[in-house]
Amino acid sequence: MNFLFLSWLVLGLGACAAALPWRSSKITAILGGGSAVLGCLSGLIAAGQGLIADTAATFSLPWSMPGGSFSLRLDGLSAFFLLPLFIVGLVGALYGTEYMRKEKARLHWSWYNLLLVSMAMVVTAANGLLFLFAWECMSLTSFFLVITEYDLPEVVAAGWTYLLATHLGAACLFAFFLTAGAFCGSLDFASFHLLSTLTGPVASVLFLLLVTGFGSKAGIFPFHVWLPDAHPAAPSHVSALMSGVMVKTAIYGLLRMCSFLPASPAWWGGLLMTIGITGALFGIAMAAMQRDVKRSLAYSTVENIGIILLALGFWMHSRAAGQHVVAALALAGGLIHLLNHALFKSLLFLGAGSLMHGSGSRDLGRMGGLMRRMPVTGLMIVCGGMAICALPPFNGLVGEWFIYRALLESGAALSGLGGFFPVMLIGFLALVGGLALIVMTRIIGIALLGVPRSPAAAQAHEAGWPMRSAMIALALLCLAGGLMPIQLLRVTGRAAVLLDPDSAHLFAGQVITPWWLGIMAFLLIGALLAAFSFNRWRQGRATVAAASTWGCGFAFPSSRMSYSAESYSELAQSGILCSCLTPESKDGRTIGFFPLRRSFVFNAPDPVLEKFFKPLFQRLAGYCRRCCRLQSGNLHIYMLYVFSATVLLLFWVGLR
Amino acid sequence: MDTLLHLLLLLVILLNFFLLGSSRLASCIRTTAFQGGILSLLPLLAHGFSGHTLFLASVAFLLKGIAIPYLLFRAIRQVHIRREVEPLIGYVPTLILGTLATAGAFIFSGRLPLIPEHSQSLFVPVGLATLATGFLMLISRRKAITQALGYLIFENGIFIFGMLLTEAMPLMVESGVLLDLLVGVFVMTILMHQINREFSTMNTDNLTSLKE
Amino acid sequence: MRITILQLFLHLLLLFGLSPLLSGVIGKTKALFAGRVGPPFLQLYFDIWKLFGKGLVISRTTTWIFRAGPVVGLAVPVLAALLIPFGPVGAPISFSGDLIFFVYLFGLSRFFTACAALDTGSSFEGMGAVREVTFSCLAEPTVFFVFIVLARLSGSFSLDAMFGPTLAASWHTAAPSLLLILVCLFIVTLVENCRIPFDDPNTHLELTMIHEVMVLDHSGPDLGMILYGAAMKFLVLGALVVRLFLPVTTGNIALDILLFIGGLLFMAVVIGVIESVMARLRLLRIPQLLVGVSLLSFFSLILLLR
Amino acid sequence: MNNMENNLLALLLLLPFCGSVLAFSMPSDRLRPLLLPLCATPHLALTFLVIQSGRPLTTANGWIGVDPLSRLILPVISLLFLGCSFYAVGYLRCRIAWGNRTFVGCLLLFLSAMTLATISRHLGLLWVAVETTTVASAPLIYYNRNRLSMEATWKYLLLGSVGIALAMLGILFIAYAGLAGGEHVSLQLDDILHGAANYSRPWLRAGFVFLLVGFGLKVGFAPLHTWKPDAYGEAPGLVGALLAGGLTSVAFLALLRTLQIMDAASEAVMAREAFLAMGLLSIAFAAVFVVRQPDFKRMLAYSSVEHMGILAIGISVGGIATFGAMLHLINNALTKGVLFLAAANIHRRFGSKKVADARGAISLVPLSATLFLLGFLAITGSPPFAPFISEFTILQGVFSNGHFVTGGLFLFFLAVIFIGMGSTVLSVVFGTPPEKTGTGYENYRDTFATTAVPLIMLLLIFVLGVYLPDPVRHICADAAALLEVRP
Repeated sequence: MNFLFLSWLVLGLGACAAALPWRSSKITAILGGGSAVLGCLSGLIAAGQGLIADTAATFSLPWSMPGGSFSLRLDGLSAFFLLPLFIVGLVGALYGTEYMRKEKARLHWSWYNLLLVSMAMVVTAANGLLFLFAWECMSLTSFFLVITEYDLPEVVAAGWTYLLATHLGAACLFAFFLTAGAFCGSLDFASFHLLSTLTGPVASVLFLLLVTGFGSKAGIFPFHVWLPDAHPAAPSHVSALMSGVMVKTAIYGLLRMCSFLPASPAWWGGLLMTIGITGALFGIAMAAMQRDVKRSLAYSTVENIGIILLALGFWMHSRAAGQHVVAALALAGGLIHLLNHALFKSLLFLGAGSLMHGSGSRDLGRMGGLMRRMPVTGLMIVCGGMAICALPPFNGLVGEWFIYRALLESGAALSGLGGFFPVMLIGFLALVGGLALIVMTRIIGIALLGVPRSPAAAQAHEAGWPMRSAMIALALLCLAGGLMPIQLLRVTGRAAVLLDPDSAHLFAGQVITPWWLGIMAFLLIGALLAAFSFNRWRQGRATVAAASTWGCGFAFPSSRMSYSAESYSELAQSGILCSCLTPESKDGRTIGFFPLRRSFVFNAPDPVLEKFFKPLFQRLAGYCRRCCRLQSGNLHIYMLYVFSATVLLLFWVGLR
Repeated sequence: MDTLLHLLLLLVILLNFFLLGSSRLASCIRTTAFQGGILSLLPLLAHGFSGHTLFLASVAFLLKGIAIPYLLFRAIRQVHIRREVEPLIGYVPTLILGTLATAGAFIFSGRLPLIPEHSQSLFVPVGLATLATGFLMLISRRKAITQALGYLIFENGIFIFGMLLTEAMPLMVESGVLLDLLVGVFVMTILMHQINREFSTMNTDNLTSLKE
Repeated sequence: MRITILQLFLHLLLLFGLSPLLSGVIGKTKALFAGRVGPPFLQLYFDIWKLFGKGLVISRTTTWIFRAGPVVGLAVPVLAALLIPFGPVGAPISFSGDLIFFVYLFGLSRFFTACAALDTGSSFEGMGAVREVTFSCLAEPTVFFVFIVLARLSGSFSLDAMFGPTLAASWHTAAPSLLLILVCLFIVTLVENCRIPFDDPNTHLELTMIHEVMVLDHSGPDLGMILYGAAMKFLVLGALVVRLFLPVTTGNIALDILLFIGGLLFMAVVIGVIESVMARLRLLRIPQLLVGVSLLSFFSLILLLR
Repeated sequence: MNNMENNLLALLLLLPFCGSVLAFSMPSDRLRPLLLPLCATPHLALTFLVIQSGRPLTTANGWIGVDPLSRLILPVISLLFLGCSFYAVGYLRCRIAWGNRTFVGCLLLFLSAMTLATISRHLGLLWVAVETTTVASAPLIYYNRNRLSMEATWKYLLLGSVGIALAMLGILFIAYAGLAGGEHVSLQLDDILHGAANYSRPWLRAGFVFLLVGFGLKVGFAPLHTWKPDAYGEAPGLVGALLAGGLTSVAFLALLRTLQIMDAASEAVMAREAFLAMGLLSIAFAAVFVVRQPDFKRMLAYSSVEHMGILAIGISVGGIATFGAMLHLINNALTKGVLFLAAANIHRRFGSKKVADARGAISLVPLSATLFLLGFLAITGSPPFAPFISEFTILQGVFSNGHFVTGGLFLFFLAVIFIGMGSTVLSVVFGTPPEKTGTGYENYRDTFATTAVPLIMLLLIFVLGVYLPDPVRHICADAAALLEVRP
């Protein structure tokens, strides 16, 4: 526990030091980034201790706030969530020292360090007021990070939607903690076990408050509208931290609070599953249609959160139905996917950031052929792509493997129409896996491979050593996760045991061990090496000649002839996806014999935001403005208000 | 003594109705001054001649009878308008509302239990009636001066009501009330002067630009 | 681990030896139908051998991914073959949940082939990559539904047990749904291996191709490895279809293997017949057909669940 | 009470009064603003001296006295006035052409009136003090001397006077209730509290209604708030801060005195229900009016209406919510100070209060824009700042007393207000600055004088938000104990 305080101390000092107006921004970067790296290191040690220790380390300090107490609790579940936080924080800090442009860097590092501190505090808080305090500090610091480049109007708009969504979510959390505090007498989590004695309907209302409150921060389907705007607006290592970790603190909150609520009825799990699978399908469908790389990755975060929610919902559902093996598999799958997603999504965001850093723009239409000029970044993005599509040697497959096994086991075991639901989920999950493949091959194929589409892409320069080393570290972690799935299961086991005590024996035993996955990953690498050596052996003697790509007789192939981002996903849109998701495209259809200059504009705004939330808020604002005529401006009416208020009060007092 | 008191109070109610009905500004101010004069006699009649009541009556007479009407007349002369423009809801409806308000005041004061020696006096109903009339003038009149007059009548209503409690109201607070009344009206007249200079008219219709 | 080294050797021998023969058989059947002599049975062996010896010409715009495509294309089917039983010869490796690994293994080869195609930067390869990735995305649910039905029948989640001895017994209990799955698996095999109704292997019109156009720019040993990998992939999926179609085991190992090889050749002839009878479907009809097939497999599961 | 405290209180009262007389008589416009800090600092020192002695102390005739409630509000007013006085020096220097005789004089008169109102133990005296604040603040609002500020002043004055007259009527009703109940008639708060048990019910209730409407008009509860947006919108930021932070607290103190009387007369339930109704109505009105508000100063006025509603709800629910309400009084005053002063700087830089004209303040007046943004986050209850703690405590009281519906409505309206204010604040702070307009405002820059005060206030709120020092907690606890309903 004291390593955690050490990390907070270092981060806090770093934040203050970086806030001071130093002469050269180099010092700020060193101070801020350095303190972030050191803080994360000591945080990692604390997380490690938390994972290894059997009993939870608690710390309590009387805090002068009414109803609040500065009490922390570092148990297996908190340590499990601290792990990705400090890994991604460390790597992000290293990356940020080079990525952050000079003039914007000053306050950036203080917000970054404070974000890390507040996220760590959210995960270890053991008192309702402290939890909300840290929760809102996390939202505020991330808001200030999102609007780092506040001179761009769309960045400010994204920041505003983000702040709005988190605040509405926080209102639901306020309601939850206050009701819980009212029932249990105090806001300490220790006294929240009284919640388990609640009757059905009240517990359900609390659960719904939890889902809306944490859902709006986790980017769960209907409340995800801020995510595709906010994450791309932030600097890349901050988007990595937000997508990889901050979204997971919401899942942590949901899990921690659900562990206090009474035994969940089946429909809770059902609700989470339906939201999860719709979110996954919606997220990945939208990800396939975005021109902006980071926006596409943000949508893929919505998809992965959907998958995690599907797994956790299925865990609740099958625990309520009494299938413990299936529940253990689903829980393991959910938590492992959560950890893996933190790693490979951060890798992808850092890669996208370095692409933007090198080629100067986030638009896929202006990238192309960056692999030749940025080999390391290219390789890292390919590794990240393989991990996110759950392709074998990487860690993405481990989480999905557990989820599939849970669905399969329950699909095979349930008789009658009960088995219908998990099987349908398997079908959808497979569809999502296929679409993920489309998204990643699109990003890699259009951005990295092929012919550069703009002069800036032609002169793209490779990232410096900090950015490269950050990405390499994450890629190695992903590969290690894929090759040694046992370690992943052991780490998640610590957290899962706390959430689902009666599945403890399963996590220890051999029933759900992914041992073979590791072996197959090694075998795959062996087979690849063998095939590669065979290829080199056969090619060794023959000469390698380079020529232009075979263009079926075209003499001068240009970059405009290769597939573009829109055309890549066009077949998927028309073939698979439903019409409500099709993006707006003002196509430049040529009419007449001598068409003038035509342009083709294509953008895919979020349909939920455009078709539901924006009209709703506009209409509400319209009503409010109409009611404002009460303030009509002439004094007589105001006098009438006073007079009628007096008379009304007199009558009311008279009646009582 | 009581009959004279009742007569004076009934006179006050009649003056109220006259104020509600009349449209000429000068006569309104004179009526208010006259009403102020009557009110300043009340403490002497109600509680006999003692140092306290004498001083109170003289200060009230000085302020309500002379000082404030002089200020208002000066304001009128600078603005040289004579006639109140048609009130928001017309003269007849104002009068009807005035009678309704007075009836309401009497009903309301009927429900309030009075101590034996006050049970016969009409102080409470007349006070409330004058108060309601003042409120009505504030609501319905357009000219700033008539609104100030309405505020004055409103204060008169409270002053009548204050008569019941002369021994409770120490001297200092009584004079404080009157002093504040004077300063309030004084500031109002300065403002009316500014309004007139700014808008070159005294009615408050164009004072509605501040709205949502 | 009842597998002995002999069985592993036999397994690999079948994989490496037999796979090119199938396309030879298909070629011969189509020639028979068209009334011409057609290429010899061992044509693919000669092609692959020739290609391994030839020089290499690669495009200037390509990167290491272009060279990685063929490597993955060859390694993945070999590893996939280790997971499934070839007739009586049990799978060398089998563990609970290996079907998921099997499906995502093919996802890996699809990923690299598509990226290798896009690497050349030409519009034809791009077209092929888009079609390959989109249609396979529709085929995956079908594969999973097929495996669920078999898992439900065999009670275990490893491919070896699913296609193992219990298959014969389950033909009696759930014949209709097994028949449906057989059809679905057969269609998936056609889609994955670019056979006629979905893709034309030896057409020259780039606009109509899916798999062929992706490997347009490869040459020399790379092209050889791709052709050999494609043949092995065809053998792997074919083995599943044949195992499903001929679950009978006579106890004598040699006879079973011969029966299995006969089944494979018969399947090749059937495909040859289909290719000569049908023409390639219009490109827009393929997604509809694939969705139909996945619904069919889903329906077969409902038949089972009833 | 020995005579040392006696003359301390007297000094506390006379200091600002003499200052105001001096201000009116002093000739030079340049020196006069210095009077403000010269009076404010000793006033704050005296306040701390007065509230040092823990036990409630009253003068011989019992008219002036310090009890836990005034011990809470006096330092708030004094601190706010001190901040505003330092700000005023900088402000008046850059508006030297307008002359500041009435402005400085009335400011000091305003302070003395507020002090008198806080420490008066006699209802009549309290009434006179509140009336003086109304009359003293009228010229302050009229400082800009344009048509709009004149209209705002006229409305403020008329509505204020009517309100005060109603309050006077209420006091007379309360006195007569004593008379009708057979008690010795007196307007001394202690006597009323002592004898309230057998006051006659109808008089008492009617008196409560008139007092609630009278002082409610000064506080700005919902149906009676119509003067607030005009007055705060047109007054200079400095005066807005004093009105929103100081005057509302004093008027709310008057309402708390009324509540004390009603508690003593065991009429607490009815009184608290009236407060709850007014509170909810205020938040509802504020929520409706703050959405798409084109003028950011009027938006701050509606935020003041909202926070008065929150105080009313806190008081009405009782329990820990009363403690939260007391704490919220302090936080609200300081945060309003920050917001109004920052808004004044932005208004001065852009020369207009319209959100359409005032855009992109962060690049023109960076420090004031940041203060404005952080003030907005503080006032809407975001954690590192104190209003989060007090609002959360009030909510804790509301939820633990089972008012789930009220709590739900409270949270909903708070969210709507956050949305309404947020879009205005963000477009003011982060929009794209308008191109060079001809007005002479471009040369205005953020100087130390104009931004130091709001910055210190913000730091104060931040400290209060993170750690609540014990003396503050004791003051709030004693004040809350005073209002506890004795069963």
